[in-house]
Formats: sequence, C-alpha cells, structure tokens
Amino acid sequence: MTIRVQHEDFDLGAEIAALTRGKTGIGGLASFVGLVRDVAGSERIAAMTLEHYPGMTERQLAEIEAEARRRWTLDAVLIIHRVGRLLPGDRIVLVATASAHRQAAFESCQFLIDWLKTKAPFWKLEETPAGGRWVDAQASDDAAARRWVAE
Amino acid sequence: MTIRVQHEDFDLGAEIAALTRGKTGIGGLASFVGLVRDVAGSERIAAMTLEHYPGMTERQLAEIEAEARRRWTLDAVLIIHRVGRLLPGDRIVLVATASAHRQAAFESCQFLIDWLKTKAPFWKLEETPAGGRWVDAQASDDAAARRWVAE
Amino acid sequence: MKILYFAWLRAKIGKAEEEIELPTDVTTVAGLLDWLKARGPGFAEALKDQRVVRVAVNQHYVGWDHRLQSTDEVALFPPVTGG
Amino acid sequence: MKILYFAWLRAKIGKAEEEIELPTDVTTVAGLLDWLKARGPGFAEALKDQRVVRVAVNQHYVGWDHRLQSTDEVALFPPVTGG
Repeated sequence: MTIRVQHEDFDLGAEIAALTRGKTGIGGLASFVGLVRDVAGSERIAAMTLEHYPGMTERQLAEIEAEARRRWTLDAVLIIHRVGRLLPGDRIVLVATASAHRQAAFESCQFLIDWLKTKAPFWKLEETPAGGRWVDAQASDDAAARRWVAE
Repeated sequence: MTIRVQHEDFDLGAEIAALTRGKTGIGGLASFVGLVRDVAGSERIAAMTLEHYPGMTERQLAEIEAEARRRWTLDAVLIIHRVGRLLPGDRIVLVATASAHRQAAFESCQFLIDWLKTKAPFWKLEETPAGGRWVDAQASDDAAARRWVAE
Repeated sequence: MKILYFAWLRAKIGKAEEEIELPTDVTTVAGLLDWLKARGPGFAEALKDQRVVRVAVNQHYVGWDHRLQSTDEVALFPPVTGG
Repeated sequence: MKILYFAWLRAKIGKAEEEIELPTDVTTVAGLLDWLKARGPGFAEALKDQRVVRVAVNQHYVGWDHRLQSTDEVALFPPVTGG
C-alpha cells in the first residue's frame, strides 16, 4: 500500500527498504519526515492531536499521488500520515519518492508534502499551557503549494 | 559522527532516529538515498566500484556540511557515503538534514548532494558487458551545483 | 442528507455529524450554510466567516454554487493543517 | 614530493602513488604536469587533456598557477563522480 493513514508509528528504514526492494532502476530516493515540534511561536507544545476525515483523506492523498505520477516518472511513492495524539519528537508524516534521477525524486517529494499540507483533510490541535488550540493554516504553506500550479 | 565514508551498508531508519533523537525543535527532516542502477545509458551494469581519496574526501564533505550550516539553520546533518564494490539496488549515499522548517531541510539536502557530486573526490567504475568503464562527470550535475552559487 | 463537521467547526457546533432533512428551497452549498447558520448560536459562530470554511460533497472539494442532492454526504471543515 | 593518482588517471599511469624529487625549475602545478607528461607514454596519455584533470595540493583543490613546495602532497584525478 502506498498510502496509509494510521495511529501507529512507522519504521522509516523498513518502509523505504520495502519500497525500493527489487527495483534496480531507481537511482535516487527522496524522503521527508515531519515531526512534532515542542514549540509553536512562543508557546510550548505538550502534545498534538491529529484529526482527519476518514475516506476523503485517503482519496485526496491518492489524487495527490496520481498528480505526482503524471508530472514525474516515478518508480515508487509512499505516503504515511499518522492520526491521534502525538508528543514532541514523534513522527507525523512520511513522504518518499523514488526515480531514476534525483531531481525528479526531490521535486516530486516536495510537491507531495506541499499539496498534502493544503489539500488533505487533516487538522492539528495543539496542547499549550493555555489549553487546546487549533492550528491555523499558514500562508507560507499556501504559497508553497501554489508554486506547483504556476509551472 | 555526521560524516562517514565506509564500506558497510547503513540502516536508514536507525541513522535517522539517532540523528533526531531528543531534538524536539525539529519540524522536518529531508533525506536522499542514492542507489546503484542496473543500467547506464543503454548498457547493463553488473556492479559498480567506488573509489575515493581518503582524507581529502572527508575534508571536502566537512566543508560542504559547514557551508550548508552557514546557509540554513539546521538542527542536524548526516552524510554517509559508501566505497568499494556495490551491486544494482545497493545504497551508495545518504544525505539527511533536519530543521525547524521543511523548506530549509529540503533545500539544504539538495544543496549537499549537488555539491557532493561535483566536489567530493569519489569516482565510479562501472562493470559493463564490454568491461570496466569509468563514469564521466555529467554536465547536468555541474548545472545542479551551479544554481547554489548564483543565489 | 448526512453532514459532517471537523476540527473547530465540530467543537463550536457541538457535534461531529448529523442527518438532516434538506428543505426543498435549499439547493446549493451556499444555501445550506445560510440555513445552518440560522439553526442556533453554535452554528452561527462556527460559520460566520465563510473564508475559513471548506466544503466537501461526497468527499470532493466543491464551491459555494455546487448543487446538492438529498443523498449527498456533506462535510464542513476549516482549512487543513496536516503534514 | 608525494603524488597520488586516482581513477582512470591511476589506471593510465599505472600506479596509485609515488615519491618524486621535484626539479628546481618546476615551481607550479602547470609546470609539474608538463614535467610529468614527458616521463612516458602512460603519463602523456593520462594528462593530454588537462580540462579533465583536477589537482589537489595537501587535500585542497588548486589551480594551474598554484606554487608547489617540496613537502606537498599532490593529487591528480578526473572530475569527481560520486553521490
């Protein structure tokens, strides 16, 4: 399965090894892991809860993957996104892409995480000393996603 | 150790876990793994031998890492490059960077592999059906490295 | 029609989902939001700034003009913040 | 002076390293390469196109004008192809 939404953590090494096994045409594999930070702005974050829209989330991720495969020649794509309550340092998301050439791997990996951040229905609730706070969407994420439209 | 030149394979998951452990300010980790492909142009590659210049290679990698840390705010950097005889599908190189923000992680990771490919003294000898063949430097790698100079 | 609410929209409205009988004069997403806003202070508060409300019908993003069917699954949620 | 050869330069020259006594009139990298080329057909073949010869002195890249010392470690190699 190239797209998974799960509570459990993932083993980066095992996932990447499974993804590339037997595919000897791969020259480069780019991956991105997003982690829970212990600060947001000036506030300490004790934990973060990730909510999603079961069904639509997987569907959106599949569409984003399909779009990446239209734009680049890819040998493998993997998207894992965790949901539930996570602590600082915990892994949230893994995006990995493999291609014959490194530029395609890097670009498609960035594309996937940029679009995931603005299109896939996930929401973050941070636990701060002042209580729970829903994370606001970031203008910088919108800008990062838009550069893939202009091209 | 953030820079290693070694014969042995590496465990991506264990390396990345060790790199980020306890650093809860990290928001994103970008990594790149280069693998031995089974074809080069139209020829089949049975194996590839990587040669290096002990001493200078490590020194160059350290300079490249230092340059990345001057350009981006990074929480962690890891470069592992293998030498010796490798088979198609084998891992050659790992570059990983961690930062509070994903853009810095992605950019610095690409910078490291681009500069490594044009500055670090490694050479590849491919085993083809016609015999051993030293890999030529690629104009596309020079171009990829140059974009970090123009900025 | 099934309606789902997520994140702070769910928190403000006080429920994650409900089944509603769509009035016959409500035919679009915009009409649905206007009708929902009149159902109580939690709805009014949650939906007062439509720039931060995203709508999906049958798990696809749609615009305010999208025409609704009584069998649709409609979801209302804030801009996404995953990754 | 210690000289190291790598990759196809090593293969064409037929050795990985050697100790040489630098002639007193050889003072730069360019002068060293000219002197080496005259030492035999392997050297001439390996060094005939200097656009594909890189030079490091004491493990740092240098240009053709770089001035040499008798205690230097000089390395000659093709453009790198790692990664």
